[in-house]
Amino acid sequence: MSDTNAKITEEIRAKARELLSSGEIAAFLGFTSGSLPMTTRPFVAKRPGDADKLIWNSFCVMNLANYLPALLESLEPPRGPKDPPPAGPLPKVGVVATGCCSRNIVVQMQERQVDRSRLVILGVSSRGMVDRKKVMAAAEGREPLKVEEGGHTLKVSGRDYELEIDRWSAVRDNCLTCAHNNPVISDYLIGPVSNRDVKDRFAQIEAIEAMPANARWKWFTDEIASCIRCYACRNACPLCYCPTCFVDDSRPQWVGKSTEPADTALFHILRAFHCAGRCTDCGACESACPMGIKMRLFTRKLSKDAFNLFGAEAGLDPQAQPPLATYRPDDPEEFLIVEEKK
Amino acid sequence: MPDEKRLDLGKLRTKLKKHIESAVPGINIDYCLTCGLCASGCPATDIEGLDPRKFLRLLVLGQDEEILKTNWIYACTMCQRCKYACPMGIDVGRIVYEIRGMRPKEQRPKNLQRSCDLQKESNSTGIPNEDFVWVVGDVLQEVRNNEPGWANLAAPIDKAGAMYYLNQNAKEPTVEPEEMVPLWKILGAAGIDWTYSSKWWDGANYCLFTGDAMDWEMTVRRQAEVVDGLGCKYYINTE
Amino acid sequence: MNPKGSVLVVGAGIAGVQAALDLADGGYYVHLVERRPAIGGGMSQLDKTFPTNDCSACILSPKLVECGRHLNINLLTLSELVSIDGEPGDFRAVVRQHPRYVDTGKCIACGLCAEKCPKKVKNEFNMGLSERKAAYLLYPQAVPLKYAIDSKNCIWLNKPGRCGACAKACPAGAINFDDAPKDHLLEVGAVVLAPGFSPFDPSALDFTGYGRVPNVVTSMEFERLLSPSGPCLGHMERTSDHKEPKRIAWLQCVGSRDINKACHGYCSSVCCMYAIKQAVIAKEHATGGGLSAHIFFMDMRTHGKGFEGYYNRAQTDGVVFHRSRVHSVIPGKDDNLIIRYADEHGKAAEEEFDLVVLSVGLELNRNAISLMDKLGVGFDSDGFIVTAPFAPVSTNRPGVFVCGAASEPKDIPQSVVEASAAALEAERLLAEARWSKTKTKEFPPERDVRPEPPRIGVFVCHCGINISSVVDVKAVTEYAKGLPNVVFAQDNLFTCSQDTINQMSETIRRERLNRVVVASCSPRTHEPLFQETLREAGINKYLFEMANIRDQDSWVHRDAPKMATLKAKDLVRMAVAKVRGDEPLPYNSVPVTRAALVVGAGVAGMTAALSLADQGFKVHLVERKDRLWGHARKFYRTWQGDEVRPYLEDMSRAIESHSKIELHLNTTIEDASGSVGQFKTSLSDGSLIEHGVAILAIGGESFKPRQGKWNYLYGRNPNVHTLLELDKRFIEGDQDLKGLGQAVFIHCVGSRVPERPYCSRVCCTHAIDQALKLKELNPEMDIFMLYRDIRTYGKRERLYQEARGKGIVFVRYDLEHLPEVRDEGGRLLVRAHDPVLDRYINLHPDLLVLASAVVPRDDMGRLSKLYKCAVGAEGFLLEAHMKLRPVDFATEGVYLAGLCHYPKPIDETIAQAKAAAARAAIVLSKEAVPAEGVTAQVNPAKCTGCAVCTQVCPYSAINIDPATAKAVVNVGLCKGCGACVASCRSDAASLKNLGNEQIMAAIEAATEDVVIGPEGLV
Amino acid sequence: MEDKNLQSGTNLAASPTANWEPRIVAFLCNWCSYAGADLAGVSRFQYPPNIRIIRVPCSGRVSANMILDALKAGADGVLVSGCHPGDCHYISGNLHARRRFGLLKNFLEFLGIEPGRINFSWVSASEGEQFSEVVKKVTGRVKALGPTRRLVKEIRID
Amino acid sequence: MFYATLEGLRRFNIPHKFEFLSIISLYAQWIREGRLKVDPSWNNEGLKFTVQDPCKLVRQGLGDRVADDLRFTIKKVVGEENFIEPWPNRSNNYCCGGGGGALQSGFVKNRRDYGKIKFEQLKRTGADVVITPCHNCHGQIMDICDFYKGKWKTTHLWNWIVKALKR
Repeated sequence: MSDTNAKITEEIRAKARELLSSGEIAAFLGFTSGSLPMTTRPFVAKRPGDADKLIWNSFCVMNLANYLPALLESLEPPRGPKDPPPAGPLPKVGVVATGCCSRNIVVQMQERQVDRSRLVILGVSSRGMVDRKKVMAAAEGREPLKVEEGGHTLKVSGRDYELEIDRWSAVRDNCLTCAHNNPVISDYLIGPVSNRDVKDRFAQIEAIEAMPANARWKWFTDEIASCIRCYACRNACPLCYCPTCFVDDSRPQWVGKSTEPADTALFHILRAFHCAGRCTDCGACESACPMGIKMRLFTRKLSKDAFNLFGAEAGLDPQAQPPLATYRPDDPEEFLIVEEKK
Repeated sequence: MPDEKRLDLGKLRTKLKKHIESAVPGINIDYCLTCGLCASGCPATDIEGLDPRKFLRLLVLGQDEEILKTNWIYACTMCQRCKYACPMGIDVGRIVYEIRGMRPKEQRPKNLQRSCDLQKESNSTGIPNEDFVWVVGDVLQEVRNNEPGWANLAAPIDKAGAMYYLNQNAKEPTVEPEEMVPLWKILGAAGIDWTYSSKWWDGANYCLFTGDAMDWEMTVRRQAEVVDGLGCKYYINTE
Repeated sequence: MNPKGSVLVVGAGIAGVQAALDLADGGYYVHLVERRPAIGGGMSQLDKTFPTNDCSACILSPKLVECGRHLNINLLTLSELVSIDGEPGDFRAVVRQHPRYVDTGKCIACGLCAEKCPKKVKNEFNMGLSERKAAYLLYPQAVPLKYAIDSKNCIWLNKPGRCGACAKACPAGAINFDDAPKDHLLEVGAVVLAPGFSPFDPSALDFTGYGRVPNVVTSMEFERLLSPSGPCLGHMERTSDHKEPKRIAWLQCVGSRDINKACHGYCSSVCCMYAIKQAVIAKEHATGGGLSAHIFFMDMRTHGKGFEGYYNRAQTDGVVFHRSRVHSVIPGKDDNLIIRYADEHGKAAEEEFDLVVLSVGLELNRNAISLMDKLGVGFDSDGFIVTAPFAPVSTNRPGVFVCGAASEPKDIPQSVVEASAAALEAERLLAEARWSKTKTKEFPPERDVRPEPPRIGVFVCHCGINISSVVDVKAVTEYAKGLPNVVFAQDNLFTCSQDTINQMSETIRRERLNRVVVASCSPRTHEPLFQETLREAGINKYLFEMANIRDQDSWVHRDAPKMATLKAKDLVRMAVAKVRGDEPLPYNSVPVTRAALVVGAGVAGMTAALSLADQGFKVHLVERKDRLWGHARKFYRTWQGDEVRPYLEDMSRAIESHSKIELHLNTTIEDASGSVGQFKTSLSDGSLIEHGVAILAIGGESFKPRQGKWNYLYGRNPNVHTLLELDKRFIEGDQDLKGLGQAVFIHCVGSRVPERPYCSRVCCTHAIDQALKLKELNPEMDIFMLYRDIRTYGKRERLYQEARGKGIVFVRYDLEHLPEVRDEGGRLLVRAHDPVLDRYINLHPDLLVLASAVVPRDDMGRLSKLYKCAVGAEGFLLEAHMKLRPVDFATEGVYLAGLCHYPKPIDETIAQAKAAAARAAIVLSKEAVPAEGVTAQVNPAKCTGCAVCTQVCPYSAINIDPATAKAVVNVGLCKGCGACVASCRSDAASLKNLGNEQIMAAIEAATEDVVIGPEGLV
Repeated sequence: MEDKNLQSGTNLAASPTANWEPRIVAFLCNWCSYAGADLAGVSRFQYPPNIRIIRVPCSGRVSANMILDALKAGADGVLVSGCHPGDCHYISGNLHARRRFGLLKNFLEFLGIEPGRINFSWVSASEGEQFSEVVKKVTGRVKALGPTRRLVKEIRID
Repeated sequence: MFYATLEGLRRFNIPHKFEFLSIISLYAQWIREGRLKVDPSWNNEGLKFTVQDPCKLVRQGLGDRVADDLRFTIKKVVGEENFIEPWPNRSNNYCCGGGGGALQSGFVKNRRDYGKIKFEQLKRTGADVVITPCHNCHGQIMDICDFYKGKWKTTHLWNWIVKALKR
């Protein structure tokens, strides 16, 4: 456990214990260690004592914002759909939030899914989370039993091997190109402020754009060919909170349920399109995908266009309107037939 | 660059404009919109630094001495092309005529004034009337003798009772008498009963151009008396 | 006497049509008389309109179609008023309808008569630049869409028995050569005259070269050259050799402000703006290499709302403005034209153009002159109908009103305002007879079809041979029979003719159909007609779809009959798929509280209040100050010379004594809620008012140039006044004004400047009127006016000419040569620059008057937000449509008038206030107002409350219910545009009868027969 | 029923683009482009018979789902046409749609859908000829691309 | 100068029993009446003619009517196809710069600057002969033709009438 992680873990635990015992919050949402190496689990601490289970390391890849709405609702007294909203202040919740997680909270605020006054946000600036699959690749398939974090290294040890790899080479793709490491909103700031500036954030996308159309189509179909339609990506994403997702809908049935290539393609296209201008590139979908599909590139392309065409970046300002919910008189029109020929 | 001489219009004195307005009722100089139409249509634009619009503007802003002094009034030929299309129908030519008339005779262009003075005596080139009669006779004789078919060409002078009276520009008998012949032939061919007059026969009228109303009136009155004296029914103004 | 509830409107240009619609919607039966075979007047000939660059057809046709189909408008085309007598409330008018020689009941506008007609004639709609036949349709989107035969040129009508090609060709047998003139005796309560204008004919002005030199056209001709329905289909060719012009010159004031050969001393108000518009649009039309546009003018008069911005944009777009009028246009090489002009410093220059457009002015419509004698209506020396002071739409004959260009040259927004004002005057006269002459349609009770399985009837139309000449209608009908749920299919020769309509109604009842598809022409023109047929057959009108197999199939695929038939089958299949999902929709309506709220008691507010109260409607007049009159209190007299104060006194007496007006002084608006018909407004005096409509007449303020570039020592030297401060001295009859030696006025103080880029429209006229008043007091006084453009538009030009005539000197300045004002020992020194002589001049005025801007009131934003109305860029209220809805807001039921809309003189404020009252009366005169049937609906189970829909809805018709945190639709406000449906990720929002399932069904049907190759996804 | 292949879309025998006729689904806004299509009819501007027009109240009503559904159903090309910015009958419908279409077209082409499959245009009520030009242009481009392969759901092999 | 006498009689209301005419109107009248027979066939190699509408005769005198008579006569004399219309023309014509005493006033540079426009106008017609039915126009146009190196001959109308005269 690198010392910075330890210090942060300690501070989180202390803060959580303090907030829980003072009764300011009814629950604290953070991470606890997972059952396998390099994994963590979202964890809700309800009693001051539970705070000791909270941990902080380079594997906190899930986006805690995804669990906030359900957690907040679970603390409210039960009421029917027709009953009036309960009177008086509702119980508050504490949550640990990195840069992308805090931006997702802002998106949830914009979309009225979460009430800011019921949150106590512990901002932690992320040093870039590690991608388990990259470490496994470095270990050339040998199963890692234990992984310890040094300052800038990862000590991986398996049954009959031990190797040390540079931490930065195993960091997830999205964290490599992250421009908002520090939380955009928070009540308390924990740990050092990071100032990684990043050049050509959309390099990956530009690489694909440079490929000829047929090659791009082959890349896309190959990428989603292995999709088993388990919807882990959808369930890990804080933006997907529709009661009936368009995939599950039968009236109208936009997309078939089978893994027929067209249906799968349509699922991925529409899921990504629904995140246009809202996705904070937190990488939870890719981390959750059992088949290792790089679907983050789809949303990344949309974020690039939303930024270049409309100057919009998701979740930076609670008052801002999402790009597809507003317009400017001088929005670009290159997509028009007439325009194209110029 | 605006010339440094600043116009002080603390008290707007437009004596000259008032004078012209009384002399020419309905000239409505003030109606000028400074729209520049006259300046666009006038060949005298940008000569002597003036054009019809600036000329009117000087009047309206009371710059009387500059108007009285400028030689632009002689660049403008009083052709009234400006009045023809001006939205307010302002006759700049008529104003130029008034200003020309206000110039003392000795300050008027020498040659022009002399032509008018000669005109008032007999004709604008000053040749004696007898010479005119003689030249006509001489040229007529020559044509009768040398040009076949024109033996009985006529160029009557002072023929009382003729139907048409014809005036004659003084330049031709003086400088190029043969230029008179073609019109005689035409009148002859058409069998027209016409006559010159030996007195006040000159068709030109430089007294109009000097701006001197009295001289102009006198020359026209003399011609009218001559034509009525001869009893002609029509007075033809030559080319 | 009991007044008659009907009105005669003479002339069906935009003014006549607007007056007719307002009157008919307001409860009066209208006889609309139009000389030409179709309505639309001058505006229908325009390509685009300023300042919005809307295409004229797009914004005009909906109003014409509505007018052509209106139950309470009796449209009499090819007609003219023969005689009229009687007195207000009870006129007897004789209208002669000239023969059309085409039976409008039968004609289906297929155009075969014109195709076959051999006689070619100059097309006057296209200003003679193209030809039409003796049998003709005035213009492609004409209303009524019926052909006519021009008796002057028709061969048969001149020599019976010869030709008759049209009669042979007409599939509907509509040609009737024995058609004769018919006289109609109409009993009406009031008359509204809207005969419109005729463009000035410049043939008499030989120096313009018009009619003598090629490629010199009038602006109206150029408008046709630009128009897509014009002679060259919008490709902007010049008349001599049809080449695309590269350099065009516009000459302004041709036939206006010209007392020499044109004998029109007035300004025609619109030519500067339409010249700029034509230049901008022509530049858009130019293909490669662009277009060089030059405008030669003397004063650039862009004095309307949005006009100055339009002028500035044109300059940045590269339109070249030459401040010099042009003497002559002379021909150059190969049909080009040479223009010699002197710039302002007197330098002469010559430029060659390949087209010259003469911006001709406006005259009273030549045909209207005889009309005026019949009515005994006076007209002035300029030939325009005379109106009374403070009554801009009343003529000298009681009961006869006038609107549009006939009383003074004016632009379309002002004509539309006057049209509504004229409607108001008629309504005020005939208030008791409202709804007495109007007809209402009765429909049988509706059968509930929901429990029934779909029983679809398909009616496929031949449209004479328009469809059947290309599409195998029989095969399509046969095919339709085979479609699921289709229980009846039949083809008809003319589905829209009266007999087939009745037959269809019969079939629906006999076959117990509960959904109908008609495969024929465009739903845009015929859907309302067939929907009414469904209502007459006792089923809900929304259970109906159309397949457009004429305009979008047979007419456009003439040489591919097989593919066109296949397409027709697909279109029918798509319509059936869509109609299957249709459900009956309620005919929503909103109850109306029969009271009005008027905010602001200036001239606009008082006029609007009186206009409504005189018709018996309850009015709440709210004024923040403790007295009436508003801004006009400070005014001395109108430009026509009538003192304002007496008029204000009469009006306030009428208000204070009016039983229907409840006055709330010292009161402001705290909060407002609701929508058209049921507004609730709480006032600062604690009272809560329920009202159906609201008129915002908040007024404006005069700009006080306390500091900055426009100060000119205002507030620091006692002899420096604003216009209103000088008016105050006039009102008080201040005698020492007589002793002034010299007075100087400075125009555009604070207007037309970067921080306030608009023209305040009123100050030129006001300043010149004051200068004339000073000359009245002391004819020897020197008066100088320092101006940028004198904008005494319309008949106000007479004042400008009178002022010049009295020796008042006008000196132009621009932003680079601002006048400087200094105080030299108490005496004012003004340094100006005369551009003509290019010399500086010193003035020593005893009085300096600043014509300062009119600015919006600062709390305008707050008030407009309360009623969900918008504020424009320059801080004035933003109306629904600058051109055709100048007194409405986008939000229904809220109207505006006066300075809060834009600076305007008193007579235009009065007209706009009456217009707002007329528009409001349409709502107030009804128990309930119909609301849109096809509206959005939200499935709460699927709604996440993310509120994206509320942000995209342009009418704030969908909001989050605080109790359930779900979106809810306000049916009264929803217009059915579907923006919320498309933006909703969770398919919670849907559009009735246009939901996602139905769209998918249509897509499915559209691609059903497409066979996918075996390779599938490659 | 006539021979299915000849009468309907893809003709299997011949090479894909020989006399194969593409099927194009068009969403036209009622107030401007649909009216422009009508004017093209009134003025008899001919254009290829491949488009199937679905009338929508506003271009703002057309969602990404509908365009993708058309491709899935086998449309070889999609055209969406609405009012010019500023002309929209519902004030801002086309302005919101403009952003949605911009993102969608870039995204689909990023994924490899051939440019020209989906097309967007603004056509006003008085631009009859322009409408026919747009249809000719779209039909030509789709014909050049050949029958749709990508994203089409190929369950219905008859 | 036509205008001088016409306006003089009017302005000073000088009593006179005669009717004041221009020879130009009479040419046309006599040709129409057949008293003056002219035949343009002499102009077989197509000599091109144009005309100067004198201000004092046309704009300030009898207006477009006399300008039309002038053209009628010239066309009858030189052949319709050999006449080229100058622009501007008739009552709207440019002044040649000779009238108003300009020839006599001695401001030669001004007069020639003034005449530049007239020279351009006449040059544009490309005519070989400019007919000037007025002495001042004749003097001025001949001068500017030399000064600005024009290629046309400047003549009165009567020379050509005589040329085309049929006895």
